[in-house]
Amino acid sequence: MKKLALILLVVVMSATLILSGCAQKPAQVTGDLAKDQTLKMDLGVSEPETLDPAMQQGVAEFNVATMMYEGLTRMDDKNQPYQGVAEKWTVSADLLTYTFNLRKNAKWTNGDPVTAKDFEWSWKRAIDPRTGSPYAYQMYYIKGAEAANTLDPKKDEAKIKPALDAVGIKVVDDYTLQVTLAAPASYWLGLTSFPTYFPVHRATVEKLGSDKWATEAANFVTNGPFKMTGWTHKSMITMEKNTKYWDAKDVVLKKITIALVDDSKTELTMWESGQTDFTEGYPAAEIDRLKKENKLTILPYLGTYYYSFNVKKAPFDNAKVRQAFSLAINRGDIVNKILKAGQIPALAFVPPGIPDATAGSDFRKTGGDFYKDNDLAAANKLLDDAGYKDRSKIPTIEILYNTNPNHKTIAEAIQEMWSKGLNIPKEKIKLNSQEWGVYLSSRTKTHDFQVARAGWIGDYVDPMTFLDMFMTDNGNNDPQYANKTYDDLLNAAKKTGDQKVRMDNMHKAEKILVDDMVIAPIYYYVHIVLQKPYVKSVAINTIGNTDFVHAWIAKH
Amino acid sequence: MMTEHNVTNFPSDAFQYVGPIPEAQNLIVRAPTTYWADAWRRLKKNFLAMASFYTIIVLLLLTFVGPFFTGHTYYSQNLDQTNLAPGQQGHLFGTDHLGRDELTRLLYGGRTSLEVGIVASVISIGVGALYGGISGLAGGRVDNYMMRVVDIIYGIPLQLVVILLMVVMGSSLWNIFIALGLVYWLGMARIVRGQVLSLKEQEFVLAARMVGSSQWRLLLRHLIPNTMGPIIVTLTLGIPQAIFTEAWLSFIGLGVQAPAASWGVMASEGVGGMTSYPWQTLFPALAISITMLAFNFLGDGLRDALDPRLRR
Amino acid sequence: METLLSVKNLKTSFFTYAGEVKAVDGVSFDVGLGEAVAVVGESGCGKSVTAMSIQRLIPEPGKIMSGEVILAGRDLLKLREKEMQKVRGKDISMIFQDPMTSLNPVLTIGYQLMESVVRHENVDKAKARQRAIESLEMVRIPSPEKRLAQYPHQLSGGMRQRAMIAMALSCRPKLIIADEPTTSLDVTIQAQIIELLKELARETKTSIILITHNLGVVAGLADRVIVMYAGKIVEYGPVKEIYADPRHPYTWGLLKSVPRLDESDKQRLVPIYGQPPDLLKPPTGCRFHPRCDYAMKICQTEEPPYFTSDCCSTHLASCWLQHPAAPKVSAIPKAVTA
Amino acid sequence: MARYILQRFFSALIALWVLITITFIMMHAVPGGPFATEKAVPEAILRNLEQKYGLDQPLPKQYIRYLGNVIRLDLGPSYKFKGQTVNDFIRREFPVSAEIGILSIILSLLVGIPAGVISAFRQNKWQDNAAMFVAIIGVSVPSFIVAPLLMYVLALKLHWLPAAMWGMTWKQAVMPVISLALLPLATFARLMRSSTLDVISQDYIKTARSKGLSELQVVWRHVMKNAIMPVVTYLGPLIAGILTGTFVIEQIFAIPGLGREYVWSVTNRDYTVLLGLTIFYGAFLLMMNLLVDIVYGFLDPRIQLTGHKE
Amino acid sequence: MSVRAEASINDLGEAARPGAEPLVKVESLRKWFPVSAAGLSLVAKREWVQAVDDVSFEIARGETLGLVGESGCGKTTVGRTVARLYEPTSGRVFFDGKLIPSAAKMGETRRKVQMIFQDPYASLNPRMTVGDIIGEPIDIHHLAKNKDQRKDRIFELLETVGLNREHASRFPHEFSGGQRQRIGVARALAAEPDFIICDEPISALDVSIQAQVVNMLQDLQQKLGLTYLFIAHDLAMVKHISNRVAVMYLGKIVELANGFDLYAHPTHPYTQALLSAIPIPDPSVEEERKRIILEGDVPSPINPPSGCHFRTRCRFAKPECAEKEPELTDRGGGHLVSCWVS
Repeated sequence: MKKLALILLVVVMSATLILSGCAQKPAQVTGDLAKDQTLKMDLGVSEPETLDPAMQQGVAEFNVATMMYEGLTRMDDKNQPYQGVAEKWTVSADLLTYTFNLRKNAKWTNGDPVTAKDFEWSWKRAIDPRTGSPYAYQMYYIKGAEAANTLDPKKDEAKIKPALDAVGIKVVDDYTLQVTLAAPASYWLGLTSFPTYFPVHRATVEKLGSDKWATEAANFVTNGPFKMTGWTHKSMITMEKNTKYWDAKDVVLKKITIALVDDSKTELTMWESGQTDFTEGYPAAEIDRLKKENKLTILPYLGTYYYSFNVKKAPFDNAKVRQAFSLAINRGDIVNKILKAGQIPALAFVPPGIPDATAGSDFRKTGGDFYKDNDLAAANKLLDDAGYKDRSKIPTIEILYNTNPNHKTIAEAIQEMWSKGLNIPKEKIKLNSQEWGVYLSSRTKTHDFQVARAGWIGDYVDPMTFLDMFMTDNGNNDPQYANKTYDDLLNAAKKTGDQKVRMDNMHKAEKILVDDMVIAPIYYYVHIVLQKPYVKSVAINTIGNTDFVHAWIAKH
Repeated sequence: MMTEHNVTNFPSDAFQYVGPIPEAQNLIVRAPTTYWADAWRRLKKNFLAMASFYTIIVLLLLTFVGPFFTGHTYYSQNLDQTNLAPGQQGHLFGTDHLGRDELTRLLYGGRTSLEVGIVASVISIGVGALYGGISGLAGGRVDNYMMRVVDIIYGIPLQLVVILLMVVMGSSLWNIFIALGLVYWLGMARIVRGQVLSLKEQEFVLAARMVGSSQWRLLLRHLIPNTMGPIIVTLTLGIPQAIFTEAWLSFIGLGVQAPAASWGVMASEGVGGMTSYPWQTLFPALAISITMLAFNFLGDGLRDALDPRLRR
Repeated sequence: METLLSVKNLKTSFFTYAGEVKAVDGVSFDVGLGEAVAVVGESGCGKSVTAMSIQRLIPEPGKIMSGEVILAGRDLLKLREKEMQKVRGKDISMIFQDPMTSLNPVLTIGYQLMESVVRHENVDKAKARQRAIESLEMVRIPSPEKRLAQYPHQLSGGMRQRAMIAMALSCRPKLIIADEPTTSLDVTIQAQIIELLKELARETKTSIILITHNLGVVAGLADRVIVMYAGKIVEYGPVKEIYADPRHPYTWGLLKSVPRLDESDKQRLVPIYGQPPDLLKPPTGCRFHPRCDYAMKICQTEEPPYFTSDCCSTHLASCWLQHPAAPKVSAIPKAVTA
Repeated sequence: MARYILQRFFSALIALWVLITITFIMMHAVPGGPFATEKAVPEAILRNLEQKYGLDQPLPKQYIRYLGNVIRLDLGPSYKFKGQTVNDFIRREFPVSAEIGILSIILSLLVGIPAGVISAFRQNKWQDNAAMFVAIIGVSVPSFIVAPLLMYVLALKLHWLPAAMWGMTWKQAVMPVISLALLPLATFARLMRSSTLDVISQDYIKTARSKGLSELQVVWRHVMKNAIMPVVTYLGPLIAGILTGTFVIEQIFAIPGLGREYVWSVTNRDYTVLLGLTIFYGAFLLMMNLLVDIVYGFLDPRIQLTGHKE
Repeated sequence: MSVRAEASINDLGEAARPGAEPLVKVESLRKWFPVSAAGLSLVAKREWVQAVDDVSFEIARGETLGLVGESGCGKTTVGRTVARLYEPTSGRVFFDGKLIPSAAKMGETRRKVQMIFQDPYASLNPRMTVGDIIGEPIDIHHLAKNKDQRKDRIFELLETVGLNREHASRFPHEFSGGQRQRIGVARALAAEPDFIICDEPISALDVSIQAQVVNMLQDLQQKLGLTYLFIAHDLAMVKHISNRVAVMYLGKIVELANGFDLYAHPTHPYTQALLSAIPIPDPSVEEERKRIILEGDVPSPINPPSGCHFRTRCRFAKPECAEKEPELTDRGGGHLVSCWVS
């Protein structure tokens, strides 16, 4: 998933935190330090697509940017934002206006101070449609941003400047920034810790050109805890501690070397042979052994792996058939006997780890499970009821998945489960693996599939990020599901700020979704990293973003 | 120098005239051998080639008949018996990550791999030999343009062609055949053309033209049969190449559709867990290597055997 | 005449899949100092194998089975390979049939000429070059310096064969074996080469073994003629004797089956019927008997010895017709009657 | 000679043009575009991106504009790696692929040619069988098995060599070069064997032997230069193929070369990169073939580059 | 005119008489082959091998015309162009009074003109049985009504050329050179031709076999009334088998005459040199003969010498020989010569 994952955003819900502007204490050094404070890691891609924060959209790029830059806030491993460049902030009573006070000791690597103007310019650059930021829609929370970004850069060129001027970003003075949102979005603050909201050095960008400035190590002027000292393209990036960083005293690592390797076997071999200390790459087949050898670090991950049924294609236009097929999946076996890395069988759609309305509660726990795993009796009955008592009458079913050994394994297992469990002739269930690009086109554009594998990692910590996908007009509604009650429930939830009403509506919506079995949830993801025991205090949140700012190497 | 013979004791009719013996003149002492019998005889002397020949026969037998005798099917899973080591629980070669019998899958996968090799080669004969033959026979401008086409296709990297084709057409065994066939005929076309160019000036071709043979008759009856040697050698060497390419395609994920297996699929699946379950890589890798060795040795042997220069 | 080379009872066989082919089966002859001996016969009669056996260059699967090849007192067949290499090119050199294929196409004429001089005479490059130029002059190649830098394909057929001869002469060998030296050449070029060989033989006093199937070429060049058939010598004698008074029906056939340019009327050719035998299983008795117009009963079983004639002891023929008891056959070729 | 090269150059240009056109069409026929993502992106943003790279224009227009750029030797920007151009990639990655390639070609020539010659001179003897056995193993074991195997043994188990990466120490070159050399090595050995067999049956070898040359002299002076021809012919496409990178090896050893780039560009629909590399490869191949023909002319004086018969 | 020459005209028989329609008539035949670089020739300049350049002759029904010359003189090209294996560059060929427009439009003539080839090893398809080789023209021209008739015809032809019917099922490589040449003859005869072009049919054979084939060809001519164009480089053999002999040099006929006449009175300096170069198997004759040794080699047919092609090697060459090409003119009694000096 890592390579495919694109958008990972966290929005923090707790209003109290926002208002107080308080933060978690960064992790402290709790043991003897190793002499050599160099962290050797690999990135899992052959090359970051870009290190211009405004242009980024992948996790690997985010992780590198998080070393080099710092936004108004940083995010800890519990998904809570804490002070970055902003020393403190206040929110207006209508929850629309945020005022940030920037710290005066924040510097760029060339010594220039980091000011509110830097943020204003950088954010508007991301919003400007001519920049072509693929992630600009994360700016849409700010008043006027969506209107400016959706202008046609060719036809409406003249309208762009006025539209940008109208965006709700205001520089009060060099160290005070005021932001006005389009609607109350209590979780917006967390976004300021992410790359799209990072400041970039205006003089550098303008000197070297908006497209070209972020391609060589020597060109970067950044404000984060580390600065890039070398970038051998497609091979290696080296970072060194930025001594001009305002909190340099709390940065323990002297150096980070990032190998640009994207082959999971190679990543594992490099890690096991000591060429790296930290990796997220490993072939699935080695999981069993790595777990036995205690080499895995398994972390929670906000995501669900599921199969989409195309409700417009037979036989899945029949809800009973969808239910039957979903119930016939033995999720326990997939998780325990195939994946074996602590994933959780999904008996609902929204994964655990999202707080419900009441403090300390969990949306999943409150909602509970909706069906029994591997319920073959019910499944067969449903299929009989659906008119397929004679199983040979079932149209041929094709499972679409993208070329990848893990997806293939699961598809093969499910094929066997359906065939055996539902007593369907083997040749009636086919597998169709497509190359990534073709698969995306089949699944999301042409909808040319019957069952397709899919996975969703939350954009932010709220059930909505999972549930609004299947609203009638949503661009992610691959099954082409259309249910007015479902839409109404979610629209109501979106409009209100009352958490209790929101959560209630979303629980109802989830039940509709699962009852209709538009999708067959399979398991909830976990995040697995391989880190040597002496690598400490790496902050990894539940959406997979990793921050090395306070990491340190213990004596070993 | 010779001494004079003693000539006293001859029978009286010793010097009786008998004249020449016509039968002795047309006596053919050596057993009549056809081109193929002769080649076969020379092939038989090549130990490696013969060993390879029998290996291929055994492989064919095993892959096409073997799966019926292992007591398992290539697809039946047992999730409680995954990744068993060879010999455990009655699985001679162990099981894979879904608890399927490795031996059965290996034999079944061999069928795929061999089919790929053979079908790709047959396509390459059908298209390549004919194309090359026509090009060579036509000669001149037609030949020039036809070969330019081959050059251009040759210039497109094999990887690109195959990947793009597979991406467009999706993965299936049938599409592998087409993809390989589209690419593999090139070499064959060049070889056949070269042969035809040199053959068509040979007198037996002129003779066929003298007696009024049509162009098709020339091509199919005179030219192509006489390039059979190089064609067969190219073919034998093309089979391992095709198996290789199929394995490579499987390795990058564009092979046969699951749960069908091929050696390439199995090797690429196994190679991920090489440290944990080395046998899952070892067996398919061995199978690929043995097959390729066998075809290569046989091809080399055939080249030697069919080489008219080496006829004695 | 002093004997330079003496071949005694030479037997060379090829071991094919079908069995042993006795390509040369007990051949004996001498070559005198400065003498030109022609070996005549059809293809497959063993004449080239005899030549290659003298040089000990029989390719696989051939093998010299027995005999002696005595060159100036040394039996070449008993030498070690290293010593034999010193004989080749130095004492005996060869001229092959097709100068196109027997010159290395990718090396210059100069390189190929100097090679054997450097190998055998321990001279420096300048000296070897000088020798190469001399050799080219001997074979009347114009502007030899220029030729040294040229490649074989840049020369014409006749020039190539001259270069080949120059190469053979470059170490001033005692014996030159010319294996069909003119067969692949046009008649006008053939004439040039034959004249050249004649002159060289006179000037350098080199002994020559000339292998050919063309009785015409032999007539002008050789001192003595050996006629071979099916791996054996069937007739052997001074050139004039052979043409004036051939004794073996095979020789008769060779002479009668070819039209003569100077024939005055259209006589029908007299062919030799049938094919030469497969040496895998040669006929018993006289090997020629199945094709012989004069075959007698004895010919089928008994191998004929070499008979000398009354006039001259140097003319031998292996034919029962020469036996006193045999009927007198008057199949005198027209060459004599005309 | 100049005329010949000019002529070859012209026909190469035509070939390249056809190559560009075919690749262009095939590429755009493939579903999925460079900006496709699993999560839906707002329409406006997609449009902004497409406008930025000119992908909103009709295909024929894009095609003409692309051809224009190619003529100016500008292979265009990468759609995926922002701010980097295909020219940058070639400039950076070709030397890397070329270095491994040249090293492995040298290795394979040094081993393959003597093996082939020895094989031929000992035809059907044990030396022949042994050399050919080794050679054929080279073509029989796929590199995607050899490479991980080498890595497993030499890096993970024995710790002799670093597992992957490139350019920091010579040790990193060992495994990729060996894995890459196996196939050409085997091919050279087999080509050399058959061409040597061919040459030693030629008349001029008889001539050389009759001059009294030792077997070694015969091989060195008379056999080699003639027998090397098929190797030279094969060398053209081989050099082009190997020097422009091989995907599997570069992928496994994380080598920043063109081969890895190439396959990456296909899966990511990075059109310009894919096209640019195809053109580069095609042009390189044509150039190598021309070079081979010229070298041929030097090796074999019979070949006239002007195409005339004498 | 010598007595011998008179006698030989009688040899020609009825059809050869002046005024009778010749079976084959060749007028100003030219065959040039392009020499050009491979590839799409945008810049290449074309050059031509002038293999046959302005050749004319006639062959009467039942006659044998011999064509001699050294390798590369174009004699084989003449044969193949007359047979329409090559399309002529220019010039006309008449067969039995009819103009042959092109190879595609030969019709019956394709069958009536046959060829015997030089190399007995290369001229038979090694993958076909002897029966199929001989049967091919029968199949193509539908000369047999059914399988039995076809088989009988094949047996008959085999016996005609002195082979056994058992040989029909064998493959060419089982035969010796002479036997193969017989198979080649049988194949030509299977088409029931009138005219056979013998392209060096004996030069690859051993001397003892040559006579067998030559005698057979002569017998067949007698029996079937065939007409031959006999191409060879062996002047003695050509003279032996032919009624008239044409001598070619560098794409042109330099002399054409009755065989005995040509030997007795060679007129062209090239013919004289050619005759003197041929060895005679008689040491006493050889000792006395004086050879005319031609210096140098045949020039390239790409750029043949101007004027008379032979002048560069001619003993008698005069300046005017370089200026204008000599024409083939009748020097009396049908003895045609193309030379300025003689």
